Amino acid sequence: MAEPVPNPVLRIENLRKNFGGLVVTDGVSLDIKAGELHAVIGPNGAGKTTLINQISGTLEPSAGAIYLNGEDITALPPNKRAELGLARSFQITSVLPRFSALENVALAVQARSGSSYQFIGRADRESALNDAAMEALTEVSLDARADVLAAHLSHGEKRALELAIALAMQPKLLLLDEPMAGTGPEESERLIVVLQKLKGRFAMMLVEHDMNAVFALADRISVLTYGRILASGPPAQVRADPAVMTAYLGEELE
Amino acid sequence: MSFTLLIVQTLNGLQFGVLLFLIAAGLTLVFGVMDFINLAHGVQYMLGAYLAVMFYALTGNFLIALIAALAAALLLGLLLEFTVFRHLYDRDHLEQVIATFGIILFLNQGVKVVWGAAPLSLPIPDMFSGTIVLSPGILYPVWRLMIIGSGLAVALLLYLLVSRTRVGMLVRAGATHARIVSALGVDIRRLFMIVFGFGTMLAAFAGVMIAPILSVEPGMGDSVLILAFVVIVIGGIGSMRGAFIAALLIGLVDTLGRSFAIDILRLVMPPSPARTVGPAIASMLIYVLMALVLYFRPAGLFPAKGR
Amino acid sequence: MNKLLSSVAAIALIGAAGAAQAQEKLKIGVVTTLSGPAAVLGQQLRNGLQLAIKDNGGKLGGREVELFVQDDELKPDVAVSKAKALIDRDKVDFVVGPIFSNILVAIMKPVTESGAFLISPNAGTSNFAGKDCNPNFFVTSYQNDQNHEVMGKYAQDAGLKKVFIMAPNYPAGKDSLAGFKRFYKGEVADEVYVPLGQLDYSAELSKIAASGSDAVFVFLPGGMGVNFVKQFRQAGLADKVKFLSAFTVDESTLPAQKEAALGFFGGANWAPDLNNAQNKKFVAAYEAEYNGAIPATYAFQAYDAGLLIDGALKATGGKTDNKDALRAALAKAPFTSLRGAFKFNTNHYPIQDFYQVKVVQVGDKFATSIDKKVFSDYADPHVKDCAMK
Amino acid sequence: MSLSVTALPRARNYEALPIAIFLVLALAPLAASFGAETYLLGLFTRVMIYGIAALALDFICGYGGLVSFGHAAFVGIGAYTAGIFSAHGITDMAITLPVALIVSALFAWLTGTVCLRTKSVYFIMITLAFGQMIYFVAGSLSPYGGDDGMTLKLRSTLFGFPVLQNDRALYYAVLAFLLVSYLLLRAIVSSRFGRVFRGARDNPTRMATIGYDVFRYQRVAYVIAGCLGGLAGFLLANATEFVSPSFMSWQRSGELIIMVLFGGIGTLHGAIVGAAAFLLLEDMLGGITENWKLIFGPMLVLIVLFARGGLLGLAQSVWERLRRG
Repeated sequence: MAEPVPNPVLRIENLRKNFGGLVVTDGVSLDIKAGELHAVIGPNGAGKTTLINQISGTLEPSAGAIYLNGEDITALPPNKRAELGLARSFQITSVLPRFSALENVALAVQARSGSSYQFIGRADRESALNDAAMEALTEVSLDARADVLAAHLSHGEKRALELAIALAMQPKLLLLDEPMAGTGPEESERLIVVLQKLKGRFAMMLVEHDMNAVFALADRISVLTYGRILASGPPAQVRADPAVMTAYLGEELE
Repeated sequence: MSFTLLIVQTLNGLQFGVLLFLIAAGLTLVFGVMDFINLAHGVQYMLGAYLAVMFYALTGNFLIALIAALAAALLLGLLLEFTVFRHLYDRDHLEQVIATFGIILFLNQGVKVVWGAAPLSLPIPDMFSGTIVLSPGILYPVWRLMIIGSGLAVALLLYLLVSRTRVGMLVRAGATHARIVSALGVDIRRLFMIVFGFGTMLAAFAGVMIAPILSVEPGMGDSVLILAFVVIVIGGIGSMRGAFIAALLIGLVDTLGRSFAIDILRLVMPPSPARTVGPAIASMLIYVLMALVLYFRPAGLFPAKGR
Repeated sequence: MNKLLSSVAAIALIGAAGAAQAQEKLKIGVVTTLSGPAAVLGQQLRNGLQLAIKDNGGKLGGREVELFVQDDELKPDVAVSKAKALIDRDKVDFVVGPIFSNILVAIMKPVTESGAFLISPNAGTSNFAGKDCNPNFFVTSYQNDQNHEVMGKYAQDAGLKKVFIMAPNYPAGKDSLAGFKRFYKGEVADEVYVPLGQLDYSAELSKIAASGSDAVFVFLPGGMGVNFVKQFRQAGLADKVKFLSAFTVDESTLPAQKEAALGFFGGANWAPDLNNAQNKKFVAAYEAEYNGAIPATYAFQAYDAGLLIDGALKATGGKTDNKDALRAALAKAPFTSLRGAFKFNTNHYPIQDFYQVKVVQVGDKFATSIDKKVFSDYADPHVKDCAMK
Repeated sequence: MSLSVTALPRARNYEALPIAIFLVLALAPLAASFGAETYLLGLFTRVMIYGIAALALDFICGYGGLVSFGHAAFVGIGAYTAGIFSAHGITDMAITLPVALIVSALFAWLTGTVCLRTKSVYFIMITLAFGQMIYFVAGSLSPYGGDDGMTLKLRSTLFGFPVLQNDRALYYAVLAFLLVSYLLLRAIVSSRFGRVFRGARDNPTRMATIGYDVFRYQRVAYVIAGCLGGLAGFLLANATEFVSPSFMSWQRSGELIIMVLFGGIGTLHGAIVGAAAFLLLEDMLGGITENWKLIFGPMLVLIVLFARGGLLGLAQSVWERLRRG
């Protein structure tokens, strides 16, 4: 296993989750440094989304602990974790379909700027919120589609929108759950460029099947099979790991 | 509050619970498999009772009336399914509620126009009309035992159908993963019709069985409908086992609550206020029970997985 | 449907008679319950009044009648709205109704404050007989407690030792049991209040059986009574425990209760077989008009309400504009009631005879039958609280 | 279960229609004075009162996805507060109205805390449960008429003046309350708070991961709706001068849902149209035949099957078809 990193943004200790008799997360420990992009790969059913759900707080772990910037967040609800700087995108696109792209992002800005218990005054006319939201949309090249309802965006645009929402939260850690899933090659290429641009600004955990993206972006890679970490390290080291070769990567890389 | 009285009341609660189960079973099936809130389910119960009264008047034979009523109720149910309900399956719950509420208004009034507003009745078949002696001086009507027996038999039959047959397998799968079932190439429309028809017959059967005890009148399905919803929500929507247990629970709590609430309150307050407060508390009990269950288990006692 | 037709027929009849005379029509509003399970009572009320008008050749007090029937849906606020419609839109001089006490309480203010007369052919609460008595309010039925008092008196006179009493948990139910106990001084095995609209009495029946009572007294109107009577019979109690009741076995519920109610007792101010020529004619006419249904007290009291209006208007020469004269005429009760002797007390509630009635079979139908007179010229006790003299 | 996304931007008639509705309501008494004034005033007062209750329900239901089957409970609580005070001779609405609102708010806060733990149908049923409980409580209040209900001796006063005694004054007071409720809810819906509340309906998980405690926002909205329900009840007690447990039966809660859907859910002014349509139809059809439910029932079915978006939706599609020729 990798060396413990001093002051990691995220530290997971011996995380365990079982549904009845089925163990989905089996003693996972993992660190993410500031500014690092840490990719988690593994075959379908390895427990990657379950892991992300536990980190973001939509799923309660059975045992183990999760620390964000040294603070134990294991028992916090998702909204508290978000307040502490944790943002995520979903594997199955999760935006607000009845809101415009701009409003989707503006809501994320609103969460971080002032009280939301304001009952009068039109939120959609608050320029401070809209400007910041527009900025995030521009970063993912969605500014031209700001006024389109999220439900009417293309699949790739929705993935970009998710990213913009996460950006607007000015996260300390961003969890990306298969951002390339279901997008065409061109859109994937564009998303890789966007992520490359963002790299270094905050820590990221990337769960992805698209190996081109993973090897183009990751600083470190952890391989997850059957809920356990099989190997962890820089891309070159993981690529060379014989256990990984046989278990998973081999066929796919050849 | 003697021991025999407790036994009699427990039997009464059981009988009420079994009746609720017959109605709730269809409701939870239709809801669980088709994701369809059918408020008109209570009307099927009422129609069963009215049809039985009508066929009994024509034939004078309870068994024939029962069978004919079930067949006619099934036909009417399928007619409704064909003309209205099937267009509602992919609508949201609110729209289903309103449309089926419209059906209730129509059929309640329709029944009044056809059969009159006055309550009607169905006699108990002669061979079951007596009472049996539970203990000296305490009699119990045979017909109520018949209801308990037939209800339990139906429950057993349902259990076998759901756990042992292919349709049952699809129903179970449908309750948890409706999309997957339709992806398997199953004719979902036919499955829905079977499930719906079956639910209708169960409700009608409950109506026929209770008609000799309760008056048959317009709107008789409304209060039962609400209770059936309470049952399936406590049990967990789509769960047959949940519906069965919740129905018995509600039946017992309601019956025992009604008969002993005042006596229990009398222990802590004077008889006169106890008589006033007692019935109110007794009526509230099942709702309190539901609120408690949902507070601790927001998806009912036996939540269907994947929902 | 036949009811709709008959009301159309009645209107047609009124129209035919109207051609002869050009006098303005007398407008009468009816507030009654025509939806829900209680509709059967409301229909009896409406039918009784319509029959009274028909028997008078479409006229009351010499004036043609235009009837406005409103369904109160047993919702007090709907009733208030419909009563206001009758007063204000239809400009009625009389409102006849309702069946239920809670509706009466709700419509009393809007109707009587407008100057119209409210004639109740059924509901007669104690407050309006006593401290809240109202000069524009007349009752052709009874004070609500009285039928229960009849049964209490009977139970006392018959020397019953132990009686189990039961009523729905609402004000009329409490009045009912209080009325029974006013005259019955023996042991009360238990006093039970059930929720209004309860259908299954299994719990209570077991209690009755266990209590070892000589008799039960129940007040369970409408469908409640149908269920209770059937279940009482099924539980095998009918042969052991005497069945006393009020508003529980009558001609509105007997078609469903049938044999199950045979021999059961009720308290009433009238029965279809009350022996006078006018009453016999009424019962026969009602049966002929409404599909062979036997009239219940609701119908006869509404018929009497029609006769009351007729008599009072004859006394005023058909005029309704002088309210004081009309009120004085109404208070004299200038008509021959189907029940025989009848007059108004100072609170405008009746002074009349009361009977114990018994369920009998008449051909293939069932009806109540006069068994024994219990009170003569009986007045309610609340009149002492009424300021009207 | 498709989202009716297309129904959103209808900016043009968004303004014209509410203005028209309130104009009609403001002028209705003038028309009524030509005949049957008290009756028509009374009927329209009832329309507006149920309009307030329906507005509140549309707010949580149409914008927040919280289908409450116990909303009549709040109407009952408001009505009973007015009634009980009146029975003790206190009629000044400077006291009674705030109390009615506070009691409604408390009830909403407490029950909301429990109800909002559940979702969809479970939410529908648990709100029903609380509605039924409060219904039975009202029926057992024998000093206040029990199941029969009781008559109010006097309508509410303001600082000792009988400001609502006149039917016309009551009418305009109710109209003012309706207007204020409507404007308030419109403001809330588009405010920061309203945006969060609406977002919570679309995707509660997403809202939580952005950093919103969805439950708390929903509970505040539930309290707002409860208060407005209480206001409607308070006014209903004054209008009918009567309170009764039947104000809070589950059938009434169902009727409120019908009103909301009837007019067009998620539009606010649709709720007012729905309340008017429902009550006027009830009145008119009831005048035609006692079997009016034979007509009304199928109408509901037809509205659902063929007029998505309620009467407003129907009107809009007819209008658009006409414009296109």
